Amino acid sequence: MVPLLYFQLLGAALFGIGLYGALARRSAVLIILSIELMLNAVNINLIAAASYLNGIGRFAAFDGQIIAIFVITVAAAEVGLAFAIILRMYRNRGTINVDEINILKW
Amino acid sequence: METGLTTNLHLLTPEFALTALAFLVFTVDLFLPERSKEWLAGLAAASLLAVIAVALLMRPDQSAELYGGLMVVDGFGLFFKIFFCAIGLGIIALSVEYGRDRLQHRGEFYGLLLFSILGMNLLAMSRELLTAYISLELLSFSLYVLVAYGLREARSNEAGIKYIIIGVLSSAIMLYGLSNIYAALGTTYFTEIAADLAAPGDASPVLWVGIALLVVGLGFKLSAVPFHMWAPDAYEGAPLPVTAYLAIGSKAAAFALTLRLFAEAIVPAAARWDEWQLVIAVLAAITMLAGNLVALAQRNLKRLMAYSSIGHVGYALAGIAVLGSDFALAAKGVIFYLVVYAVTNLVVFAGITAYYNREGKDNIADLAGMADRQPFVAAAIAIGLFSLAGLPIFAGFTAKFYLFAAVADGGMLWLAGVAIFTSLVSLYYYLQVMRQMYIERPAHAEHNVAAHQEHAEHDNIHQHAAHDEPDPPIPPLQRPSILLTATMGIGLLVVVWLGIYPAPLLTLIETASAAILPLG
Amino acid sequence: MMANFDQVSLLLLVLVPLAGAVLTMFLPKDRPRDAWQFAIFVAAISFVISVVVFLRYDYAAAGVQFQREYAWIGHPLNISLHLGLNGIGAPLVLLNGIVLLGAVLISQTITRRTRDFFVLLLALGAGVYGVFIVRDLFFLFFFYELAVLPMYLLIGVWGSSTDFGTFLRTKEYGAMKLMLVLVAGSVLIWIGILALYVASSQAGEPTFNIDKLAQLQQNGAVSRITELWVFPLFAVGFGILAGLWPFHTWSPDGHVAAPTGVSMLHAGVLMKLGAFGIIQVGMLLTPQGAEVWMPVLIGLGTVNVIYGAISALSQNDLKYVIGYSSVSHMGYVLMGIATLHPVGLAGAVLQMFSHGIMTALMFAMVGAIYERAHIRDSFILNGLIKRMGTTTFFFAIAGLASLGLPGLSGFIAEFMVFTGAFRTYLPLAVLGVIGAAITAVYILRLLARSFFGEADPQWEHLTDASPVEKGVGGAFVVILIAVGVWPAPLLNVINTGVASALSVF
Amino acid sequence: MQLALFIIVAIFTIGGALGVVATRNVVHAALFLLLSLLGAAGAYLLLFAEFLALVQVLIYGGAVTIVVLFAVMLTRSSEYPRITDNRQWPLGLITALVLSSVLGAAFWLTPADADAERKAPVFTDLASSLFTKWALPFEIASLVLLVALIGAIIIARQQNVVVTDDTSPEGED
Amino acid sequence: MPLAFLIPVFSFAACPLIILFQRWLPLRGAPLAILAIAGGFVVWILATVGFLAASADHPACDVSPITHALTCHFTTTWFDAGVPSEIITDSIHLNWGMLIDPLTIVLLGLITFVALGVQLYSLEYMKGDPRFGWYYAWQALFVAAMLTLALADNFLLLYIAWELVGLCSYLLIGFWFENPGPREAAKKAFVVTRIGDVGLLVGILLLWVNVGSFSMTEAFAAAASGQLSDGVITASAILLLLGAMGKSAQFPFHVWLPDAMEGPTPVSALIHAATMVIAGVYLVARAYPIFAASPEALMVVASIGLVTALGAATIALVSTDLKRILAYSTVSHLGLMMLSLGALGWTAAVFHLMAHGFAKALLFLGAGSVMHGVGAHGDVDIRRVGGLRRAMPLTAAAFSIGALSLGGIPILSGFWSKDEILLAVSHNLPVIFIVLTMLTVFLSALYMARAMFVVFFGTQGEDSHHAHESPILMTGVLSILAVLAIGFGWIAFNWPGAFDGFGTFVFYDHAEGFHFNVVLGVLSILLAVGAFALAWLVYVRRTLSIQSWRARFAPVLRVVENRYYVDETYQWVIDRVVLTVSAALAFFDRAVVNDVGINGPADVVRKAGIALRLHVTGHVYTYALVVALGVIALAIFWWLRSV
Repeated sequence: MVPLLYFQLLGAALFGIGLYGALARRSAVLIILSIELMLNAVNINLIAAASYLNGIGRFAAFDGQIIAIFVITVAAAEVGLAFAIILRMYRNRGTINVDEINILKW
Repeated sequence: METGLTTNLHLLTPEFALTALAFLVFTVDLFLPERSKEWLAGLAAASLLAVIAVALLMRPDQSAELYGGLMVVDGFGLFFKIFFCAIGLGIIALSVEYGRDRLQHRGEFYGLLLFSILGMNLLAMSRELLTAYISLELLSFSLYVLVAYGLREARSNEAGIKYIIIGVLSSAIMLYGLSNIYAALGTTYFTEIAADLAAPGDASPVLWVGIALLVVGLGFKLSAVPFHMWAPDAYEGAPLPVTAYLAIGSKAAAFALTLRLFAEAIVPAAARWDEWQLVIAVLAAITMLAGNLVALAQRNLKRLMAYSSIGHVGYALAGIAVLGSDFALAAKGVIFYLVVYAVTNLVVFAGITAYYNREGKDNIADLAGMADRQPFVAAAIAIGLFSLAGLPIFAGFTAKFYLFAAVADGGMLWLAGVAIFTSLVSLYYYLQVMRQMYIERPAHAEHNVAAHQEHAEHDNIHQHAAHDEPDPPIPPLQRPSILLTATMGIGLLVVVWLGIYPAPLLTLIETASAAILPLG
Repeated sequence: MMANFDQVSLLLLVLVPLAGAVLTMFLPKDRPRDAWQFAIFVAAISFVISVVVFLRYDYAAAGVQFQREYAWIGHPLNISLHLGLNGIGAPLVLLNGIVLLGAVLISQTITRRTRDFFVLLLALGAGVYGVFIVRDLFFLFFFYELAVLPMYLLIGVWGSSTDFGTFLRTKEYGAMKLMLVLVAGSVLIWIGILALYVASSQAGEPTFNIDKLAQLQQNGAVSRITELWVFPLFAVGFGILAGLWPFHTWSPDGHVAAPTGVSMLHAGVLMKLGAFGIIQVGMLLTPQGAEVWMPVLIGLGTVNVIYGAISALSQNDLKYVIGYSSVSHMGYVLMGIATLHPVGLAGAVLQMFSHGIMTALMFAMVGAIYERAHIRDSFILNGLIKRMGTTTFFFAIAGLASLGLPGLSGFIAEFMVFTGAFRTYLPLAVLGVIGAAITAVYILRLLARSFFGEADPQWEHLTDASPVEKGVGGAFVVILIAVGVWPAPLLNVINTGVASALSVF
Repeated sequence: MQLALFIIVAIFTIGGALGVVATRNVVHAALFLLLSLLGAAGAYLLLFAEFLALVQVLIYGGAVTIVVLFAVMLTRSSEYPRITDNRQWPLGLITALVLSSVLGAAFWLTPADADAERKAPVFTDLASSLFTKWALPFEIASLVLLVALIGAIIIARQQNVVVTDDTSPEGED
Repeated sequence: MPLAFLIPVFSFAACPLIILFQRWLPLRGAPLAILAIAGGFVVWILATVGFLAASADHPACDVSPITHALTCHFTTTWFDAGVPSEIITDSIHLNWGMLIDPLTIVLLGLITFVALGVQLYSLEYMKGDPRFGWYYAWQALFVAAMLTLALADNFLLLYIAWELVGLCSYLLIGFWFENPGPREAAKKAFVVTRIGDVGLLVGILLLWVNVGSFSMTEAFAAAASGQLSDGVITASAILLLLGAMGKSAQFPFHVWLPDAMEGPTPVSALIHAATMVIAGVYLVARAYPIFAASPEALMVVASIGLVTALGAATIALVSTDLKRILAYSTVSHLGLMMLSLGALGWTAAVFHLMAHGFAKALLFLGAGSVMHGVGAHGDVDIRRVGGLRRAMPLTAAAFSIGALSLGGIPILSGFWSKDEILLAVSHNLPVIFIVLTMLTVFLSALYMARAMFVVFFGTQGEDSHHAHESPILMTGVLSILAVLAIGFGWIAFNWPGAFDGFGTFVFYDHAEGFHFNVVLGVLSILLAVGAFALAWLVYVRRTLSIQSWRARFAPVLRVVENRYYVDETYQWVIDRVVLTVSAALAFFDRAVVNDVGINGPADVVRKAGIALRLHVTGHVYTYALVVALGVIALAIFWWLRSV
């Protein structure tokens, strides 16, 4: 019997790892990938709650799963748009290293 | 749940219309030759006017739920709808000349603008977290694109990258918060959240953390410190009209969401649970402080305006912090402040755009001698800045006074004190801009002055009065475009009018805030 | 007809210069003389109104007169444009009418961006009128800030920098400092106002109305603790504008950098706003705090007197001498206020009036000299009386008034301040009298050094005051003497104001 | 049994994620991401959310990973193996650890609901919920996708651009 | 008698009229001033007649319970300051008022008479001066203020007039302001007297605090009735004395008076000999009820008077400038008056005030005549003129009468008044006082004799070859004054049937008839005559040489010739202390109060901004990190607060 907590902890861990990636990586692409991990953590959280708690209290109709669908959609769109901008950056400046993307500062 | 799905969809007419018109813009764009793209601006403006017209026909004193409570059409939403559309009109006015000279894909530009306004409108009506989130994303996505719209400019690309990375990160955090709230309560409806919060019983840590994460997401959108760091970069890098849009529109939309979220989800539980007030107050305080202090050290005008807007966000947040005590007063204060802030900033940005269109420069030092070269624009910027600094007879003074009185009345006099002090700080950097425009002379006029000073050198003490100096010839700039002049002119009238007689607007705001007045 | 006029007179007092400022904006840009003449027209109207208002103020009836209330923002802030004039405001309204007209006339020498100059100057005048005639804290603050607002540009654009050899005091610095320090003062005021509003709100009658707040205070709605910390906010906040030590340094630098007309108006009238605020807001609304803090205030006032006078002693620049002398003289005003004594307070108000005229006259005359000699160093200027006899005469009269010569207005005022202070804080009063003696030293030194004596050939080209300057100077001299000889008309009005101001204690 | 499956899924998910944030090679990172996403899909299956698992595999595993790989190739970032971590990675590590501990602790400390047991949704219910109750967000989401699409096209479209690298005139002060 | 207020009003009116219309008036308006003062003189006569005829049943008059002299009082409201509130009851009600008593009467007479003479005299003396009109304007203003001073019935009015005469003194000393001498002297006069005035004002206010009124009579009544504590009485007396010392050039405030001789000589005669400088003595005399209530204060008055009298006499003896000799002589005699007041010799002091006033005016005008005659406009070095009696017989005669009178030669007025003083001193003060007073009397006669003999007798001086007698207007004035210098003293006697003597008219507390102490009288006659004889031997006959004396006392002489270094001390204090402090304070103001106190916080804020902006590093991962930290902070804070 796997309790809900395990899934939630899995989500939290995934979120943390994603966050680490977002904080530590140098490549803009990898940062975006890391954030995708965080979004996955959200999904796990949502789906787990929906699955375990449906019918209890206000939980109804597996809304969590529906929300997860939206999250996935938006995440995909985000990836697409982010990569478009990164690509433009690469064409203009020849780099996607966020260390070098710092004309704008202070 | 399914009842009422189709019964009152007509209430969403403005949104449907806006969607359709946005598509129309995209479509027309395909057929218009490059030199005629300005028509799209007209089309977009006409769309916004139409939406305003439709919205004006609707009853602000009634409230109707749509889609089983995902959305509500009420006075608050209507007010903000009109407000956002008006902002959109202003931004279009700012964009026409700038876009013609400096942007590609103007058709899509206006289309995206309309979509983002649609997102804002929906945001103001949302009553449920997911809907709010998706609306917010509609706005954000448009903004990501618009910020990066200066395709050939390295600064614009960089702004886009930073904006989207931090934006996506924040949305991930916000979604996690949403998931936590869902996991704790099983619902994402504002009113149900409020009901659960107010209900007696042990609070679960998951919920608190969830709400905290949600606030972080809002904080990003509001650019509240410490979630503000993208803002200066995005403002500086973005094309000028987009900067203005970020400063005005995106902030206003985020506050609309914040107001409704707090009003409907959190304030009703304030009696049982009020520590959020302190959290928001602290956020507000550090936002004002950081924004205004860092602004002191800026040399780029757009960046300065970014930090300045962060400071202003701090003031408005202070109003949010006291929503729990006298809701009507605080909400009115915040909304009034937002309107005034928007109008004033529009004037300032119109001025900056007018100058940029001619000179192509946006550093503060580049404004030197502006008062001689574009007197009206300089005056408009000056009045705008005075208003932002909170000096009478301009709207900024009245709005700040109203808001800070509300903050003080809400039991946070210390916060009002910090706000007032940081207003003083802000005056310093606004005056620096003023100094460049009115007192300093442009670099190429400098040698005349230097020669004059040398001439006076033989006295052991000499004073060089302004009136002694022969005016070095400074070529006046070509007049700003009519659209910009009109924007500034109308904006200034509003700024002065609101500064002298804000009562009518306050009546409107009264209606808007009454719609979200928590009953509890 | 006059009764009807009374209904609107106060409103007109603000609206006339404000409308004048707006209309001036639409004058043609390239005709500076038109702008000047129009500004004279506006200032003259407002002067006439101020005289009429002063004369129509019925001191026998006392209290707040010509009251009108225009609703502005409703519940819960309950702000209304509540106009009303009391015995303290009335002479100051008159003062502003006089000095504004004088300043506009003197500003004939402004040739650069003349139109903009008068727009700002008239706006400044409107703000000052406003402060003196409103009975609502919001609007008091509104007009207070309005009066500060134009200063930056007025000094920055039309001012002058001073080179001390070892360091430079630029007009930009002067303007910025003046603006920031004054607004820093208004930060404190603002907080104080909000604190009072909160108190009234907690008492169930949220209001910004001064009279209602005073009533609430009398009913005990404001706690003693609140008053204890709010009064210093008002005292320092308004005090900054009144040149309170150690926040006075904006005053010499600012006044020196400012163009003549602005110096006149600012030193002559604006500094009085601060003192007026302390009386009208600080003392009236937080009397318990005032009573506790007054020893400190009178101490600082005394420091002002002595410190300003001694600092003036070693200044070489004519305008700096006047600047520090203003600091010193405003010290008397602060002392008089802090006595909380009818005579001392009346003396303070009279000193405001007297100092306003006197310092405006001095700035006008120094401006006339600077206009011609392009220098203000008292070591380089000499024998001015030869070429600029009338200017010297007027300056000397103003100087004598400032050193407290009987027969001129300054004496009566200082004397009354001393009287009040003797009753309450005797040792400090003695110091104040000594300060007056020091004033004599620097004024006489200045007169001897720069005005009397044999003129250098380099000053052969100087010409005496223009007819306009003579007219303004002569009028001011007449006022100085008239008030000095027969102060009763002013004092009758002031006494009633002072009596009501002290009735809360 | 369930637990074992969960552990496997967790190892996939976490391991993949660690791979994404640890590898020096961008292409590898993309593949690790795929691994992690598939692990997550496995977790969805364990939660009886088959539809979500499907969506996850199709959209993420397919579309997103492919987009990533395109991006990697177009930006030739695979040629930069040195692109690994920036200087603040230790701080990032601590921060991430603390944050996930806080999140985890919040779950840990929240009392579990005794009735909690996994339930499987009925597909049709899910669908009808999506298109009735959630119709509005659905419509808005479509607009979001549209905006992303248009934006991506505008921004990424190849042009003969002259880059004005107007390096910030801010100066190095 | 109520018309007495007209006495100053004429002159007050004349001043602005002359200033404004001098360009169009004949003689630049001088006749206006003279007419005004002549009018004042006429009114004075009328008022005096009225006063002499009045008695205690006159509605405005009463016999003062303190001075026991007939005192008349006329007031009108000037202004009110402050309205009493319920808690604080005091306010001030100010009057323009006249207090007419014998002291006022005689003083008004002196002022109007001498002023009239001086103004007539000035017609000639100042002829051709480019600022002739201004001269008369200031003269008129001065006279008006001086008369007001004498008439004032309250301290405030007195103070006002007091300051105004100071102003006129300033203007008239510095009349030739082109030259540095007059300019500096004027400034010095104003500033030094102003220092004394601080004391005066403080004293007045101190009285007000304790009496509650500025009225003199009320103050006196309070002092006499013991309503005031001794401390207050002494303090206010000393403070009033400070003012008196400044005006009457008492040590250590005497330094301005000799310098004031830079002004036109008629000014010296009027202001710095006969009228303004006696204001201090007048003040002490007027406020005598206060002084009388405090023996300590009286002792101080006497001591100051004595020190001044003796010191100034010694300096006068060694000065070489004619006007300076006269100036120090004035200082010395003012000291004698003070001494007399301190010795309860009130009548003697007033009497000497009058006698000295006429005589000294005469001497100054005589000196002016000399200067006019030899064509000097600044200093007259007595070593360079001499034997003028042939060229200027009338002047010589007049001057000699004045000198003899002040020197204390019997039957001339100075003798009688001085004698009264000696009497008072010997009666009421320790013996050292009378000894030193005698010495002063001797010195006084000696320097007068020296000046008289050197200038008019003896050998022809190098500057006096072209000397000529002054015009009739000047000599006429001299003659009239000379008559007074001779005869004024005689009013001290008891003239049976006509007049009971000065002491029965002008007195404090009790009338006293004429009395004469034979011992003192003989002693003073011997001293005076001896002094004149000595001077005659030394300066005219030259049978006695003073060279050996000069050599023997060279160090002392140097000290005296340098006027005891008082001026140097002042100069040092001003240069080294005041100006240094002032410069230091100005620097402190700029560098500390402004640059640190005001700029400092602003700089801190600005620097904070500059430092803070570095947090926006430009690296997106920093932004993300800060967001994450914010998340943690917010989450933990929120959580902890909620538990």
